[in-house]
Order: sequence, then structure tokens, then C-alpha cells
Amino acid sequence: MTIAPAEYDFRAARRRLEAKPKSAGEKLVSLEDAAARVPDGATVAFGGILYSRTPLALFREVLRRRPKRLTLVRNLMCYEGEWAMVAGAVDKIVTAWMGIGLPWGLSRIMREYVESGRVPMEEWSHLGLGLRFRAAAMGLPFLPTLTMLGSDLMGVGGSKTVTCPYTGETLHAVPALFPDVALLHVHRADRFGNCQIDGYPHMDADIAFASQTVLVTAEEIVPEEEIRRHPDRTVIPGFVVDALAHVPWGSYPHECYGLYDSEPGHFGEYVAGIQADGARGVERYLERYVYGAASHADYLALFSEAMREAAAERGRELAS
Amino acid sequence: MTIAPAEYDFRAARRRLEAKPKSAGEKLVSLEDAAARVPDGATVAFGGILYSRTPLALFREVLRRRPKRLTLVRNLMCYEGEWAMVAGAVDKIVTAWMGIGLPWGLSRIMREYVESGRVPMEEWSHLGLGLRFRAAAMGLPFLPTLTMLGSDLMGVGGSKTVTCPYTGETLHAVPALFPDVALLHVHRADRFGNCQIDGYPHMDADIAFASQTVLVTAEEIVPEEEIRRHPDRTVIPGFVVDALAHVPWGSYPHECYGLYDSEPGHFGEYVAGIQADGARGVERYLERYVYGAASHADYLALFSEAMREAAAERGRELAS
Amino acid sequence: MSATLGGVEGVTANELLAVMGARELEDDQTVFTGVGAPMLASVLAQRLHAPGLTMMVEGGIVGPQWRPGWLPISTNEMRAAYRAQMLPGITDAFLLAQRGFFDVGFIGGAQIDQWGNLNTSAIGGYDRPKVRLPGSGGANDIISLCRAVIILTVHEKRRFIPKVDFITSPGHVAGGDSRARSGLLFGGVTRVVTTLGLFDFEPQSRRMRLESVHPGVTVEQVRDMTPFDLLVADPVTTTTPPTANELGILRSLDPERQFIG
Amino acid sequence: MSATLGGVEGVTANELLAVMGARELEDDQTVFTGVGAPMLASVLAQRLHAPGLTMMVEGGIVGPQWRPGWLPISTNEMRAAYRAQMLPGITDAFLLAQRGFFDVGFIGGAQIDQWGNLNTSAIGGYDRPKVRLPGSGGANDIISLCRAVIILTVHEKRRFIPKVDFITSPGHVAGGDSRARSGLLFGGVTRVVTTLGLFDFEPQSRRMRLESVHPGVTVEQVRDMTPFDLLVADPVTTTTPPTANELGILRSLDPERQFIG
Repeated sequence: MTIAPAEYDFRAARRRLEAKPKSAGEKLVSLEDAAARVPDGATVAFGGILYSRTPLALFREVLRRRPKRLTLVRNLMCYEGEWAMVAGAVDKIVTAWMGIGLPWGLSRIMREYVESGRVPMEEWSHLGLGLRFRAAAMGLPFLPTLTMLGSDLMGVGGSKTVTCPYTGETLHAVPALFPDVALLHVHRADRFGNCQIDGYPHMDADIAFASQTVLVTAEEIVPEEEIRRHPDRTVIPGFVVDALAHVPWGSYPHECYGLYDSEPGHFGEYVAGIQADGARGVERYLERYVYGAASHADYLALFSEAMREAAAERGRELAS
Repeated sequence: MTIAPAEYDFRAARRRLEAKPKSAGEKLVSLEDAAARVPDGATVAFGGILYSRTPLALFREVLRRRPKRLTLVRNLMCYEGEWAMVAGAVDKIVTAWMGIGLPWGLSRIMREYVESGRVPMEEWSHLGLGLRFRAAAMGLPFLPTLTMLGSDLMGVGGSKTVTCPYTGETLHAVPALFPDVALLHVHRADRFGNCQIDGYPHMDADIAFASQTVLVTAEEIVPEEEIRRHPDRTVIPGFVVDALAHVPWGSYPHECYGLYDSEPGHFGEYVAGIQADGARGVERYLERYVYGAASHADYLALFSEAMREAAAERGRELAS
Repeated sequence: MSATLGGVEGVTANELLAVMGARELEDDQTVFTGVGAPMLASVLAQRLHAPGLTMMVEGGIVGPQWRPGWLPISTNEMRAAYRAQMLPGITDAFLLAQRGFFDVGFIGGAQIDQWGNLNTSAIGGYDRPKVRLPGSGGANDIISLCRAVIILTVHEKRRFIPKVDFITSPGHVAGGDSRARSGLLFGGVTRVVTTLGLFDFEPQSRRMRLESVHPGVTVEQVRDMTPFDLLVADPVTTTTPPTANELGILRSLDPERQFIG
Repeated sequence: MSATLGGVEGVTANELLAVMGARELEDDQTVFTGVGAPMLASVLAQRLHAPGLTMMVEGGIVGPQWRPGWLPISTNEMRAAYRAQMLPGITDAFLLAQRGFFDVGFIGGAQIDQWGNLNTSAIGGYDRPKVRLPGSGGANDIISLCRAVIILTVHEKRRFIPKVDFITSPGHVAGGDSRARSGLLFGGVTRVVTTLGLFDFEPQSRRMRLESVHPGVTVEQVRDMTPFDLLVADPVTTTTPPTANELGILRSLDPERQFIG
């Protein structure tokens, strides 16, 4: 397995970006309109990490459109990667790690799809993949690093080395990764797409700057004034964003820092379904939570108010 | 003129950093104790930019100790560079630009010292020098970039190029710069040295991570709890900081975002002194504001309360 | 310069540059703007035909809305950050330019040569210069990294020279495709706006070419003030004089005439 | 494993690893800690002898003070960020490690070989593996970039193998100076802490060497559970059993025994 030249072609990526309008204007659309901007065959990068600030509402809407041949990129890929496998939406996973977390064990779905060769999994180290986004965000074809040297991960994507022209040392040249689409979920944005994140920023800003098309959901749409009052909280400027949808609880049952905690119990039920029935368990989950819930409101109605209130209470307490 | 290998020797810089304690403990010292940590011959990098958040109180205290053979590094060097020239403290200036600003014209002091060959000025582009700090902050000997290519700045420091191993393109390899000492001024810190900055962050964090010794002054020392309540505002963690002094108005008459505005009138008087008497004007300024003011309190007493109150009022209004 | 700069009584050089510069910017563009006249031109364009223009200012400032009467002296001060949307830091601001996010780079004048190269470093040799100029600041980066670059400058004989002593900020370097061959894969200087007229660069040689003269200025006057072999478009057009609306808004932004002179 | 793990009645494997791991950390150090037992060990050390220990957690979390009863399941969640001092982002957190800011990297076990190489990627070939493991996460970066690296793992025969199929996270690679020759200029695996004893790496060959056994464990038992030619220090010492204080504090951190088992 090796990376394709289109992934790190910074000249072509820049030409595409130059050709795109970078307006300071209105970005608000419906969740459906935002999701419709993910074409079949696209390389799609996710914001958030593992079960934190995952753009789940947006990705569920993408899955409802029955996409094909996606390449999904996420440093710590949670169960959204399993959904895409079972839904037949994904040709390749690019990640540093895939699962939910220690208590839920190895991903049986990942094992089934990867071991059978149906979906290749291209593995990078956490920093290695982070630097692929960073290189692209900086408009570069590569970044030097020490990480991954000496490991067999160097061979997975076809990593090359570069010699420092000053010191003569050999460094790993991490190739840039310019995704076609970024899916992000943030705490707040104004209608022009200026985005603010509370707590840990994960890799969202690099992913936004690296990607050709940037789709964002926000817990809250705030007046322009609120952004301008705290410009040092903004992490993605409006001219980078293509479409913005207002989606409270857009990451639930994953967490959103300070707003709501994750639901490990929900993960447990999901995994129990797989332990009982394998991929069929995921299909049933998708029927109920993805295809069966026509709108985000329908989806939220599948969780009790009390359960969400408790998640919000824990979220506030943990960030205080 | 070429850069010295010690500037970009990332192996030696890392070994020095490894050998240094990185304690989570107390960092509070007096301004005098902090300034005493700048040895003769050191390469000293300044936080802030031009007349914004310059660590002026700290540098005045450094000058009171009559240092010798310093190399001063700052992307936009304001009059503190002129002070060092006239004080005989500086062997070399590394910068992208030197002056105060358009209304004050070309720096006559810079012209006098640089044109006569007394103090060489090593010029980089703004991004080029920023990337020298960034490379060092990342623990690398160089970073690739497009900037400075095609210009005669490539020859000033002795820049080399690097070929991308994926695309074959030639890029400028900016050499890292690992300063001996960083001088920084921030809005607030706890006594363990966890630092927060409001408004524009300038290059302070990169400079802190790049430097062997990090000296900080803060407008306010806050309880640990306040840092832990807003960890997403912290830009430099305590284990990076060697010494911290509590210095309200530590950047005045330069600005500190949201706290006080700069004093263009003061710059005008300073420049008028030079227009009248050349370097002698700077000497008189140093006698009054640096050597003649034994403490920071003595220094502040040279400005009227009303003037500082007005600067604070403008500072609040401009950031609201 | 005459009292009828731009064909309008009482217009100053900076007013003319700001008005002519503002007209170069389009709505919904992104502009990386340097200190001085480019800042005036950008904020004027915002108030005229380009409300959706996003300014990036060198101090790491995105989307400010400057306050009339409080225009910034430098790109690194609170007046420049007034009502900003984001403050990403200086290095990261320039890296966004390297990624290709800025439609226009907008910088002020200096010594400029027939290929649009700028010298703001040193006249008469770098190490022991006759005149040490302040340096690049961000001009080198803006000219190297933005998609299109517009230079605004007062048109004086001492500023326009055949070949600069030192290329601080590369225009078309030695002409032809030499800029791209130097490794600058993107962008390039597209336009020079002066107090006498508007210039572009002839596509093959990449030498400066007079496109338009301001009202009341003749081609011969421009040639006289340009000590190199200036190319001249055929025909040369004449720019529209600054309008009362343009001047009125500009003057309302700087009521004490601190910047417009 | 016996009911008297570490020589103390009722001690679980994770408790033993946490206690023995905590003892490896010193006050005023910086530790980049991975998920699982290393997190338990770090927070225990903080509450014991190392109040000035700064934890960096992979999610981009500096200096948290975790809340008893609310220990984090992952390195990327609010429980892990509880009372943090700074949240710099994931890439920047690892870049601080690359700069050299972390005295200790602390990671959990997997398949480990005699040179301390870890495999968490694939058993039986990468492209069509017999077992696809979850992947590196940040383990490769921690092991590559920190000054000293400590590995905590349950000591099982299936985990200790002569040579891993796939090096996800490089220990001493093929021994000798092969790690440095691969370009990893800094750091290296210094210590392995298991449920049976403590190990270092012999300085020349860089092969794993038994230093100490936990109370009640014999060298022969360790050899039996280690299917490669294990070096053994002379003499082998015996570790001090977990103390009531250590266990008491550890158990108070996880009263529902969610992590300690």
C-alpha cells in the first residue's frame, strides 16, 4: 500500500484553493445541504478525536445519502468507521488507531473488514498523521520529523526520508494530506462561519486549513458581535468555511467539552449488539439511529431527556 | 554573514533541554533575579512584536546589569534594539525589520551602527524568522517553506534549499534558531509559570519552546485555580518557564492588549532627542529611564498617573 | 505632484493611492494588507463596494473593522485588531498565505525596479550599506505567497530604478519565468498603483507596463519620472478621478488627516 | 497470577503495575503518559512522592489533577482534562515531546520482543493480517520522542516473543545501536515493568534483562513466561511489596475498581 501523489500534491491543492471563493459572507445552510457536499469517492477527514467532539450528526446525514468509495481519515477512529464499513461506504481507512476504548476491546468489525482485505487500513503514528494535516495546512508537500523512524509504519504508506541540508541528519519526511472534505463540529460560530472551540482543540484547525471543502456543525450560532468580542477564541476563520449548520447535540453520544459528557453505556449496548450478531448488530444500529431517524430531532428523541440532562450536568461539572 | 551551526544544532539543543529540570514547582522570583539569568554573549529572543507586549521592564533590568556581546533577535525590532546598540550591549541584531513605525521614519541609530559596520544586522523575512523559531520549537533543524526564495535575503544568513522527496520541488529550508534566553511579557501566570495571553499571541509560545532559558514577566499573578478553570487560555506551560516576575505595566509605554495602549507621544519625544543629538539623545534617555530608575516603581513614577490611566482607558476601549 | 492630483483639487498623494488601490479590490475577496496606504485602501474598499472583503493584517489579525479616527499606525497594535474576528498569531497568519488563502497581497512602496522587485533592505551593498533601510517586515512573505500582489507607491524618480541593488521582496526577479524558476511556484506581482497611473507587467518579459494614467497626467510625464525603459500599453486609458463619495468616506475614516496627509 | 500478586493478598495485576510503575517516576519530572496502567501509575505517583510531576496526556492535556472516582477511560475525554493547566492540541503536545520536554514516556503493553519493540498493529502480515490490532495511537510517538521510556505490561507468554511481526513502536529495533542508526537520535526504552518483575536493557546488545523480581516470584518463573533468551542481572533483587499506603491511595482513586480490576 502506498499513498497516492494526489494526497501530497501541494501545487494542485493550492490551485484548487485559489479557484474557490473565500467569502466573508453567509455560510448557514441546513444539515442536509451541508451533507450533500460530500461526493462519492471523496477523501473525508473528521474533526474531534475518538469520542470527543466527533461530527456525528453530520456524518449520520452523510450516511443517509448512501455514499460510496469514501476514504475516511481520522487519527483515532471510533465507531463511525465501523458504520461506514458495514454501510459499504468506505474504500480505505487512514488512521493511527481504531476502536472505542480499552473497556470495549478490539473492534470486531474492523478485524472482519480489514483481515478479509475488504477495507484496507493505512496506519500512521498519531503525530505522523497529525503532521500530514499540519503540512497541508501550511501549504507544504511534506514536513520533517523524527517520529515513525525505526518502525515498520514507515513502509505502510511509503514514507520517504529527507536529509537536513544544514546538519546532514536524516529525518522522516511526512507527506502532506490534502483531504477533499473536512467534517467538523464546534461549540459556536457566527453565520459567517467564524468558529470557536472550548477546551481541547484537537486537530480541527489543521484539518480545516488542509481541506478543499470545509463543512461545520455548531452547537450554537452566535451573533457576529460575540465573535468580535473574543477574537482570541476563534480557531477557524469564516473565509475557510464552505457550509455551516446549526446542530445542538451534534456530537452526542460522544462528548462536547463543557456541554455534555459521552455515554459509555450507549457504546456498551452498541458493542453488545456486535458481540451477539457481528456486522448484523451494526446494521440494526444503523437502521435505528441513522436511516430510521429522518432528522436530527428524530435522532435526539431516541434518547431520554433525563439521560441527556445528566450528560449535560456531567459535562458542566467535568469542565468546571 | 552566515549563521553559525550552533544556532540550528537541534541535537545539542535537545541535550541541553534534557539536562534541565522541568519542574511543576514555584517559579516566582524578583525582576532583578530574572534579569540576572542573561549571561554575556547570549542570544536573546524577545516576545511581543514592535511596540506590542514587549518585555520592556525585563530588558531595562537586563541593561542595568551592563551586559556585553548579546545577539538580539526580534522579528520587528523597536527602540529596545537602539538602546542596546548605544549601550554597547549588542554584537548582532537578527530581525525582519527595525524602527518604530512609519510616522517616526528610518531609525537613525540603526543607520549609524549598521552602516558603520559596528553592529551587523542579519535580516530574514517576517515568516522566515518566525519559522526559525517554529522549527526550534518543534525540535527540528529546519522547516521547508516557499518564502524568501527568489530574494537576496537567501544569501544574508546563508539559507540552503531542500528537495521534496515526494514531489521533487525545491523549497527553502529555513534553519532552526535555538536562542539561549527568551524574554517574555504576558497578561497573567500562576506562580508555577503557567502563562496566559489575551488578544494576539504574537510568537511568544514558539520563542518559549525554542529557548534554553525562559524568563517571563506577568501583569498579574493569579491563583492556580484561575489557570485550571480556563486551561484553554494557557499558551506556555509552567514546566517550560525558568523564572517568573510579577511586573504590572511591564510593557509600558508599549501596549499590552486590553490593559493599556502604547504612548506614541513618548516615542515622538524619544525620536526628537535623537534628531537633536543622535546617539547622545539615546544616552540621555537611558540615563533617565533605564539607569536612573533603580526599580520598576521608580520607572513608573516618571509617567503621570493621569497619563497611565488614559492609556488603560484606551486599552480597554480598543479591545472591547 | 500638483494641487490637482488625480484631477481633483486638494487630493493628497495618500488619498489618491487609497482610492485607486481600493478600486483594485473586489467584494468577497481576501486581502493580506501591509502597513500604510494599503491599509487605507483596504478599509476604504470595505466601506465602498467590498463589504465582504476579509482583511488579514500582518500582526496576525483577521477581519478587523477599524474605527474611524482610530486607524492603526502599525499592523501590530490594538487599533489594527479592532473588532477582529480571529487573532491567529503572526507565523500562522503567514502560513495561511502560503497555503493559498489570500486572493490579494497588498503592500506599500519602496525602491522598485522594472520587474517589480522591491528593495527595503540596503542601498549600496548589504554588509556596509550606504543607506540601511528598515528591512522586509512581512513584505517579502506577502509578495511571495499571495495569489495576486498589488503594490501602492508614490511615483518618485528615486523610487523607480532599472534594477534594485538588493531584492528584499521578489517581483518577477529577472523577468520571464525567472520567478517561478527561483522556486516561487505561486502568485506574483500583478499591479502597481502609483500617484501617476496604473501599471501591469507584460506577460512575456514581465517588465512593468503603463496601463492607465490618472487624470491630468501624460504618458511623457510618467516616462520622465520612471528612469527605466517603461513599456506602454496601446492605448493607454485614463483613470476615473476620485469621486466625492470615495473621498468623503476616506476622509471620514481619518478626520484628523493623520494618514491621508 | 496468584492471589498473592506482589506478595500481598488480593492485589490485582493492574494494582501491582500501577504501584511498581508509580515508583519509577520522580518528583518534578515531566511524563507523557499513555492510556491504561500508565495513567493509573502517574496519578498515583502524584499523590505519593511526586506532587511536582507534570503529566502530559495524549489528548493534548497538560498537568491535569484527576478526580477520584472519575478516572478517564481514554486520553481524549473530559475526565482526562480535569483541572488541566493547558490544552495545547494533540499535534502540538507531541511536538513538545519531539523538542525534548518529556523526561519519561510511559506506555502500556502489547506484543513486546527482546529489544523492547512493540506490536499493536497486525499479527501475521500487515496487508492481510491474522489479527488486526487497533494500531499505534500515540505509542509510536511517545517511544520515539521521550527521553526515557517505561513500558508497563501484564507478563503473559503470548505477549513476550523473540521478535515482533511488525514494529509499531520501536524499542531498540534490532539491538546494539540500530535504533540510533534508524534516525531515532534521542531517548529509548529504558525499563519494562511487568506483573513478574522489573527489566532493563543490557547496554551493549540492548536486549531485555531481568533486574528484579516481585515478592514470591522466582527467576525460573520469569524465564518460563518469557519465550526468548532473557538476560538476567547478577544479582537479581526483589522489589518491595506494594505498601498499604500505596494500595490505599490507589484504591481511593478508583473506589468502584473500574480500572484496578
